[in-house]
Amino acid sequence: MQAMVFRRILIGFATLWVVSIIVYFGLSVLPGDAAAIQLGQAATEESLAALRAQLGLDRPAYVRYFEWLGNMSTGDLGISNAGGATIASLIGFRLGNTLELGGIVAVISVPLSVFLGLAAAMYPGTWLDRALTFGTMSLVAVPEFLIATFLVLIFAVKLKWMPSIAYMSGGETFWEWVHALAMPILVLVVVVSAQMIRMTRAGILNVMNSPYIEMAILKGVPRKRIILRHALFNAIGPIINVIALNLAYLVSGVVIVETIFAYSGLAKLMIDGVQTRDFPLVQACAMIFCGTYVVLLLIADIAAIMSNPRLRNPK
Amino acid sequence: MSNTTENPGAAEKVVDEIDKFAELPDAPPKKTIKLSWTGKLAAAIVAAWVVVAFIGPWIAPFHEAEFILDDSFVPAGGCAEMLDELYDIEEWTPEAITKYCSDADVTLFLGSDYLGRDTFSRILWGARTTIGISFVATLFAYFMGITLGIGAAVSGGYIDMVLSRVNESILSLPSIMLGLIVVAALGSSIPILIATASVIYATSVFRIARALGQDIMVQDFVEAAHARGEGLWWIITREVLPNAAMPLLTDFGLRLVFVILFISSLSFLGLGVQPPTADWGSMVRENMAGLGYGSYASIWPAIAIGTLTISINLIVDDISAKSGGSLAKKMV
Amino acid sequence: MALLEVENLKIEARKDDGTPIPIVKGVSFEVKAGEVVALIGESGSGKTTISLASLAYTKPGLEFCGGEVRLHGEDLLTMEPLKQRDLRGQKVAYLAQSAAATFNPAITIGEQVTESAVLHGILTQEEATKRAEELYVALELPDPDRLGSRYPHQVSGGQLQRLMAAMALVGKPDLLVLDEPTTALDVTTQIEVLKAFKKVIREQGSAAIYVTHDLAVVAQIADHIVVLYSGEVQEQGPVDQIINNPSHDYTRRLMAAVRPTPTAGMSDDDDHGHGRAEAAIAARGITAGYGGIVDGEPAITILRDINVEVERGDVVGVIGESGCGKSTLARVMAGLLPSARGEIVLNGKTLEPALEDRDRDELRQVQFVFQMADTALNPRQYIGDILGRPVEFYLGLKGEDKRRRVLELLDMVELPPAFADRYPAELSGGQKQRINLARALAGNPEVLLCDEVTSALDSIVGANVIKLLTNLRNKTGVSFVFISHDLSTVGSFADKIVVLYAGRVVEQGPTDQVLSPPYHPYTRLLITSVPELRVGWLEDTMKTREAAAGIARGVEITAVGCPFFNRCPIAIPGTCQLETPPVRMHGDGHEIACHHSLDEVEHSEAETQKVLHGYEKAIVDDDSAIKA
Amino acid sequence: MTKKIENTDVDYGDMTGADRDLLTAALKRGATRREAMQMMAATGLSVAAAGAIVTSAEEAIAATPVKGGSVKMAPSLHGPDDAIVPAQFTSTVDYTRGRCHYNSLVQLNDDIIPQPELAQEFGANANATEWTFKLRKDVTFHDGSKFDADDVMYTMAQHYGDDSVSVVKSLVAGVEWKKVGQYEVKAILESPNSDLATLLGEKQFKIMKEGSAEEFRSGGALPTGTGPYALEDFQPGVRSKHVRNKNYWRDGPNFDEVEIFAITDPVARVNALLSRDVDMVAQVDPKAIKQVESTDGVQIKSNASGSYMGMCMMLDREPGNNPDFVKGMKLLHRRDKIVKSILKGQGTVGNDHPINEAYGADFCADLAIQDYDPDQAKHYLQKSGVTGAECVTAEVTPGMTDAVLMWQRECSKIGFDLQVKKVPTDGYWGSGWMQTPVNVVTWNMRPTATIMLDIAFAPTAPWNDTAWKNDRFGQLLTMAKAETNAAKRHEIQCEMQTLAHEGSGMIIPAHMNVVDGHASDIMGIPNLSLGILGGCEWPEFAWRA
Repeated sequence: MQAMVFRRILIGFATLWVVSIIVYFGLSVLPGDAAAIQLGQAATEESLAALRAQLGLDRPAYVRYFEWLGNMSTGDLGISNAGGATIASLIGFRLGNTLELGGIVAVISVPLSVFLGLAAAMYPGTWLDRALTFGTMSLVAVPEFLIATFLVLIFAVKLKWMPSIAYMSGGETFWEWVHALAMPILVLVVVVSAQMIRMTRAGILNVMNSPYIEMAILKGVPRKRIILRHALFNAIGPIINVIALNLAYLVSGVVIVETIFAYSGLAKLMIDGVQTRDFPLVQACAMIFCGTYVVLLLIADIAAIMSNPRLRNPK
Repeated sequence: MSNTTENPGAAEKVVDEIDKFAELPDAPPKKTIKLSWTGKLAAAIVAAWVVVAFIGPWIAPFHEAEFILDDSFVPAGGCAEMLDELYDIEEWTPEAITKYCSDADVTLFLGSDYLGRDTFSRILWGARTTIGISFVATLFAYFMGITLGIGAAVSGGYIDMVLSRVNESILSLPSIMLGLIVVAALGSSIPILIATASVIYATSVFRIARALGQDIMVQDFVEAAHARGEGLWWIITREVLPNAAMPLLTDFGLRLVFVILFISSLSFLGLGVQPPTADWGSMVRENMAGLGYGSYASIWPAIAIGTLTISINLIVDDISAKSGGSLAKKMV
Repeated sequence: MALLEVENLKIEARKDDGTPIPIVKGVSFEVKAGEVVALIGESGSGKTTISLASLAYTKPGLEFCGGEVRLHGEDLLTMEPLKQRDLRGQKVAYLAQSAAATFNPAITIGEQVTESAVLHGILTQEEATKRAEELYVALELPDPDRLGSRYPHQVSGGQLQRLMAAMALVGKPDLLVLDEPTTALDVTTQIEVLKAFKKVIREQGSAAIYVTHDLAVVAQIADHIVVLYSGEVQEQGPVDQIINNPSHDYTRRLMAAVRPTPTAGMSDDDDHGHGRAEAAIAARGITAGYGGIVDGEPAITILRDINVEVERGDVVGVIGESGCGKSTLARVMAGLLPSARGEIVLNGKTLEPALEDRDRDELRQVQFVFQMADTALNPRQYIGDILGRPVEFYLGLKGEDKRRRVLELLDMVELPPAFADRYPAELSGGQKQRINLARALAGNPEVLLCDEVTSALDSIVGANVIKLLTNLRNKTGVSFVFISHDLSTVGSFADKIVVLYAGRVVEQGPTDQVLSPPYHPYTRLLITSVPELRVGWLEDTMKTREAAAGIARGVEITAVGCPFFNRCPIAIPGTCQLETPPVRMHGDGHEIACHHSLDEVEHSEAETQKVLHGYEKAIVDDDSAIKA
Repeated sequence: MTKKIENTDVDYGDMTGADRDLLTAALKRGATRREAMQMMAATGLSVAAAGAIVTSAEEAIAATPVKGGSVKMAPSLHGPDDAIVPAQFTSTVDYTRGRCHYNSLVQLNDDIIPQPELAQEFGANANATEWTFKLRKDVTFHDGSKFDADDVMYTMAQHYGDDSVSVVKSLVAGVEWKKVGQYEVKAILESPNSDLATLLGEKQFKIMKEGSAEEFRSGGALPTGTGPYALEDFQPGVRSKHVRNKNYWRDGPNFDEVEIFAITDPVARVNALLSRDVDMVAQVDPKAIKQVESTDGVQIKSNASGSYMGMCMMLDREPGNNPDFVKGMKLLHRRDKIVKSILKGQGTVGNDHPINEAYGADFCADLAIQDYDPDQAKHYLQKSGVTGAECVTAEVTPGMTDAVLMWQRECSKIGFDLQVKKVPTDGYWGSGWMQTPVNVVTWNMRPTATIMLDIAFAPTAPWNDTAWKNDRFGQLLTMAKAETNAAKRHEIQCEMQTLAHEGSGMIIPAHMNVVDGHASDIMGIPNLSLGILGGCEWPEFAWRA
């Protein structure tokens, strides 16, 4: 088992490394560099050259890549090409924001989705199941930004219950904080839960074909126990996997929600970084996203191993 | 042949005698795919949209880029007498519509968009763009994903490892981010959108195809072909692919939905299909400002997206999600 | 009043268009308290469906549409769902065919065994655990104290099958439903499982419904037999009457398909005129296994130093329990698994170990027939294409020639030409197996490697396939390597038998010689394990065999010594487990690998018999004690 | 559109927001009552009604600012490249923040006339080659240190030298700064420039404390200014928070606290205003104007400005080197429709040169607006022999793409094949603008017409974006810079504008108003057109009623 986990960790590092290459050289083919973007319409050749020299962009891409790799391995994320702040200071705050939002959404949506997913699987074909299936399917099939905009129009603009943007001045109490984040939380919970409910239900129903489920029925085991004890323990691997993917999404994929609610998160930062050709920043964000993905899936893998007696107790 | 033992001989005799006890089939004949009424309705909706995608531009009253009215967000039923002869209507109230449009030449069935173009025409035109791009992108994604995925499954070893790592890396990056980088680098034309979406979604297809490939590769009939001395090409195309087709096909539907949503999201960020080409995602986006005062200009394309994607999902669910449900219904 | 009365039971499936397909067509029978009723029939006869009706259950897609199933006089089919649930596991308990699949892999054995009784409130958890442990002891399961905390994958298949019985019995049900509980097991394992079942059923005093297609098994365990065909009762009556005096044609046909006891002289031993001088295919000094090969030793060795020759036109039967390396031997011959050491010789020419390196004609001459026709035929190809491809591939025939050859092949395996346009799913199991054979024959091979081709088939169907093979051998002169765990099948068909144990040949020689003394102790175990169609055989065999070999133990592959050491009744401690046994020749081509001289072996057999007689007495006493 | 403005005492009657603001602007600029009445009459109001309106408008302007309260303002763009060193200011969020934190030597009033700020007095010599700035002596920085000429010298030095990263470097390239006394500096010019003071009103010339840029760049404290608010918190791309500077050197700002954070998404920005989560937003999407106007408690602020959108045909290459092609293309724009449909009325018709009414006296009103004449266009295009072209466009300003698309439609009507290739805005300035034969551009309004023409139309200008090299234009420009006589200047300007209108490859179909939104209880936002919300001048002057 340790060997399996160790192997997974190695694979994770390999993935991170490949990502760093893809992102670095992917960015270097973009038209315009940080200096050109920063100066924009106001660029002249001298000012471009001056800014490039100041940012160190006059050296070849591969040199900068290895320099970056070296710094990265010592934990130094470097300095932003745009604005000159350290990447760590830019990221730190937003990473906190992202984790706060993602965390609270996860705390709400994971138990909710697992509960509803199990409920739907427990009573297949009933109105509850049909309503959940159709409802979640519709939510999954509609663009996220539309859901967000609708909810803003209803709850923020018309009813004025919640703020339309997730803006915090700092120093809020917990409830002020929750209130400020209410809209993005709501939207993300809706979007993420829809996906997880579906997958939980599907994961359970997938093992429901097994002979041991039929055996449980023939032993007179009540449905609640069939689902919670017999099916869930066998479906837990795929379900945890889906949860991990959704959590990774909460860290890296919420750019649209961040845009709509003007929330300063990491995804938006990376988009800004691409737009300003701020390579060190984009690179650092990409590493964080990839790292999150790798770590979450690793945890999911380990959880799957732990939940599977075959892997946990070899013969 | 002479039979010295008694029993086999007896068996032969009995078998010959008793023809009426034919070998019984193993199980009731396999069920063919059968859609529930929701599935049938969904299939009809998808079929209708596909037809619209083909003939939309011919049945649309206007060109997608035609500026019909000066007024934006005119409600459904608004009208224009002739293209350049415009009403100067302060507000498109229901009364105004009745007054001006009762015998107008040209009626905007679903109202006008933010630039005064005909929403209905744009939805009809947009069907081609949206469905076309997504379909072609998904097709390419499948082509790439299956080729590489099955290739990795079949070759194994070093090739499999490298392909899987690169794939995992792309998969670990948020898709919008990748889309953004590519579109920023190469601009946002339809071929580039298709290429971007197909590369991004090829990663998921790769995973599925690889897993399916690995499952099928250990099946006896593949081993039989292998033992016969068949080459890799035959094994992939004749033995593995036909058996992966059904699960891949249902996944195709879901993937198509994701591609539609992905391209809509890119449009939301201003990177999707570029104007004046009508695309449902962009239409939702560009008319969103009208939502605030009751214009449906962004609702119609949203409904178009929703009906299409939900219908595809319904069909896929109908085909695949039956598994397990039947036994689950036996629970007490 | 009988315990269970089934009266005019009708069960239907529905087609897509809603038209019903009758599955069970008005079946009536009854089970009295303490009685074991066997439902016997081939697959498709509705026997499982009927047995499940006694739990008020149908498989999804089927529905009750008439008749009554009364337990203690109360109709189960019209009962409320909640009462039906209480009934299951409490009054009626079910034992499924494959314990490996029916045990939940994520839950400990103890919890699964006691679950039903605790849930129904019959016993508290402590009581249930205690009772389960008693049952483990009664079922002769090893390590009863700790068995409950283990997971299903940690115990063997035979043990799981017995654990399933514990699971069913823990709630003291009135009726047990046993659905083919021994079909998936090796003969050696089958015996102990049967014995355990019989013992606990008798001990617990439950009535039982025993579902099977194997009359020989039924004869050992049932009091009453119901013969089913196509959802209808053909004949029913007490076991003696049905076995000794079958009145119905179908019953007779079932009886005919029962595997005969392997004895010398059962095979057709005439010379087929193909000449015996030259080996068609031979394995010389083969060592093979999985994982990386270092110095001719694979990481996991399956076969060790195997020498087998298949003479032209001969049938060589390879037997042994699961895990002995029978299939591996065939795979090495086919080149699917390159050997680590040794060589495969075809018509005097040494073949490359891996099939990738063999040329097409060499591949053509050695054909592999897979065990499961279900999975060996590509479900997405027409039969015509499945057969056509090797025709084209090996013989280069195209168009009309190819078509003609395909039809010829179908005819050869006694199937109508129309089958060329069907998909495998539209064929029955036996028909699929015929196609599987036809495909192997398509290229006019020299050698057919048949891997357990009848094991997954019902007895009648299996018998038909054997008959077909016999015909083919005579018609085509192909040599067969016939792999089976079933000695009676091999004995009836093979010219020569190779007995494999734990990757080594322990005995080989002409069929008659192998099936007559002196036996290798392992061969003897196999021979005695084949059930006979006679009431009382099980008891007789158990008495003789219990001491003869530790049958409960699994096959263990060892690098040194005799692998059978730990099961051998005449093992010589200090020698057998350390030294590789010498190969002793006995007559023309009959080899036995044993440390004992052949005389000693024969002598020891007599000795064992003596010992056994004493044991038999003890068993009888034991039995009478139970009865009392 | 009838709408009563509840929160003010002004009854504007049936006026559009633009008219309303024009009136207010006119009055603030010091227009006489008669002039204001004439303006009103021009919009079709009766004299009596106009009189009432002008009266109430005057009253509103006279209302006394109220101190206190906090305000949240949301511009449209921010990012990790948000700057705090003025020389690197590039966006409205920087400008607004800069206006809170710093002061300039001079400030521009609503009529773009430089007024004293940190320079108490300033003036040029007769031929405008030497400018003198006498500084205030009573000014302290936020950290308590005294402001003097050294700080000015230090700030100005930021714009010179090879390693300078100033974005306005070129504007002051020929100027040498000299410290004359502790509170006096001189600017000595290589060539005359009568607009230097106006130029110094640009947002990048804000004064910071000596040495603070280096300190900040080396990881130290944020630069210190003298502005009306002290910086409490600054996170690039997130927000900045400013609190009232209690020791401000003049009457001082009205708000206790100002928070500035951008909302990039236009729909979200408007929603935030509608739900009153922010008090002011910059750049309201034309599509959303109607929505804001129909919502109680918020309003649009629209200032006519000289900003423009343009389509550039590069004259130094195919097909722009063909005069008939250029001529034909200029005839294919329905300028009034672009203003009405695309800009939703928030703009003015353009005349293919960059100057409009917003530049005041320098605008040449006599020059006739370029015709829309497809027949003529077809004639010229056929004559040119060019049958197709590709326009590379980016949404550099809202409506740019739509205007290009309308152009495309007009082209296709007369059988000319204009391909449109849209690229993202971020890479556009380096790869599209001035690189491709036909592209688009937008320019913000500059303080004076001369500066505007100098930047983008001078034959030597690096940003001459149609490669139009006209020597006569260059001579006129030099003359205009030195000319101090208003009438003569106008004459020169008129000739320059005519030349650009006729000769350059630039199509300017429309000038955009600066359209912002704010809560109706925010009063006193200036009307300077050089940027959002009164040229970003609001922090010191606006108040909450």
